[in-house]
Amino acid sequence: MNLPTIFSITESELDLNDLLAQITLTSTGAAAIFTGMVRGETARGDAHVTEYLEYEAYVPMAEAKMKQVADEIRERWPVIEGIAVVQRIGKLYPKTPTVLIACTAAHRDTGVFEAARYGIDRLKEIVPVWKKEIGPDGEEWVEGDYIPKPGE
Amino acid sequence: MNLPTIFSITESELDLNDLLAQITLTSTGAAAIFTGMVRGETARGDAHVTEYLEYEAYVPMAEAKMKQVADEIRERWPVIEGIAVVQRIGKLYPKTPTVLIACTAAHRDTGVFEAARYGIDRLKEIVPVWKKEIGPDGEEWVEGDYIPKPGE
Amino acid sequence: MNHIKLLFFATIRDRAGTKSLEMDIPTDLTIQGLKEKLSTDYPNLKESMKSVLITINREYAFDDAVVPPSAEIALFPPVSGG
Amino acid sequence: MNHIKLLFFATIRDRAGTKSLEMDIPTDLTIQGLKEKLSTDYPNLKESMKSVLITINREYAFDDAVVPPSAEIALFPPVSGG
Repeated sequence: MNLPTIFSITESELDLNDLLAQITLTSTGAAAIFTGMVRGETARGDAHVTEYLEYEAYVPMAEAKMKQVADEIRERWPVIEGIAVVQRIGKLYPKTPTVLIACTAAHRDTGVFEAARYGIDRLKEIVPVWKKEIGPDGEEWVEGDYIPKPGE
Repeated sequence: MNLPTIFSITESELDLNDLLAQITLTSTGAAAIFTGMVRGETARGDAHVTEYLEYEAYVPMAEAKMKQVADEIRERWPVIEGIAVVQRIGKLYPKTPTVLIACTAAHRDTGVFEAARYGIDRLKEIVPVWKKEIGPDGEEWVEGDYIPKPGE
Repeated sequence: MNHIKLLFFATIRDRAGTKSLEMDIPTDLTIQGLKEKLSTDYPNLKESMKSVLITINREYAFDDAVVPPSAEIALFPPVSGG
Repeated sequence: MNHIKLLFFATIRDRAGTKSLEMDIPTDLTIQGLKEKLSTDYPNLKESMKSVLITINREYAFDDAVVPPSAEIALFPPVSGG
């Protein structure tokens, strides 16, 4: 069976309808989709206001690592049918979806939610994408904290 | 704060982009979205093929119970910002999204996935919607099995 | 007597052969009593009354509830949406 | 000598003042050795070398890995996408 796997870095708007359709098979009955968006106001930690974020990626490696995230999902949840992992880059304003992880399966109770959750957690660990936050007080790179282990 | 809550029975196509935008606030950084779709081929249980499903709803009560599902989500996960609960009815063919539950929050790790999962489970228990399955061997109502308790 | 409206959905509607009907019932009739009355008046519905869900004014109702005046009563099988 | 390509991203690029450069390195140079060489040749990068992530041909690499011929080496801080 040919299971659809989408992984891409894009500068275009994320189209959830289109991405979902691309990972829906005749046997699909459920999809769990995660999207992240630019927060204009953050309350947790140092409360602050964001004017926009500027995303950049090491594109060929990022796409390869997104493929790896999809492969890891399939290994852990073999019932998953379609997977989409898409990161938007460039200058992105509050309320804009920036990243999408979607997983489909025949039923909702065999791991589809857990798979999507795993996907976004993993993307934020190993996919080489960075964002700089531009606010009223200047600009600052957002700091990640995960150090990949050998083989990751 | 005015938190957006969408609950509706519709005969129109589900537009995920539009629904997500409607429940995204300036403080929103994460969304978990569940969609169910018509399966054309089912392997679990009695394996069978579906030509289409015909959905009907007791519309005013269904919308009130969808609102109740949203209220229950907010009670359990007070960090949830926006909620959308939408059920499409009518004649729906394989691969078509039929139902959507979406929850937004500032961050992805405070219950947004669990809230969406709770929402779809609850919808399938108490929201008065039924579906008839039309296949090569005729038509049959899909049987639910949940008996609501007093006060539900 | 109370005048009430009955709505039928899914399998129950198929058996009733109609989406809705109106009827007059005694003022103290319970849901249990209503089920018995329907079983008698509409023999096709008798079997369905064992597992039917019933709502009074769009809230789930149970056997000992008394049907209020002008109630909107719905009868349907366990839900199967999604 | 090996000819390699270096790519810098995010904070590391800001400090390097360039997105990429090419250089010749000894054939047995390790990632650890490369970091030391960069700290010496580009003093601006010295501080960054403590917490930098390094990849060889798009796979994460560690201090004792030897840099292969014609490698594409990238240097960047921990990722922060999403």
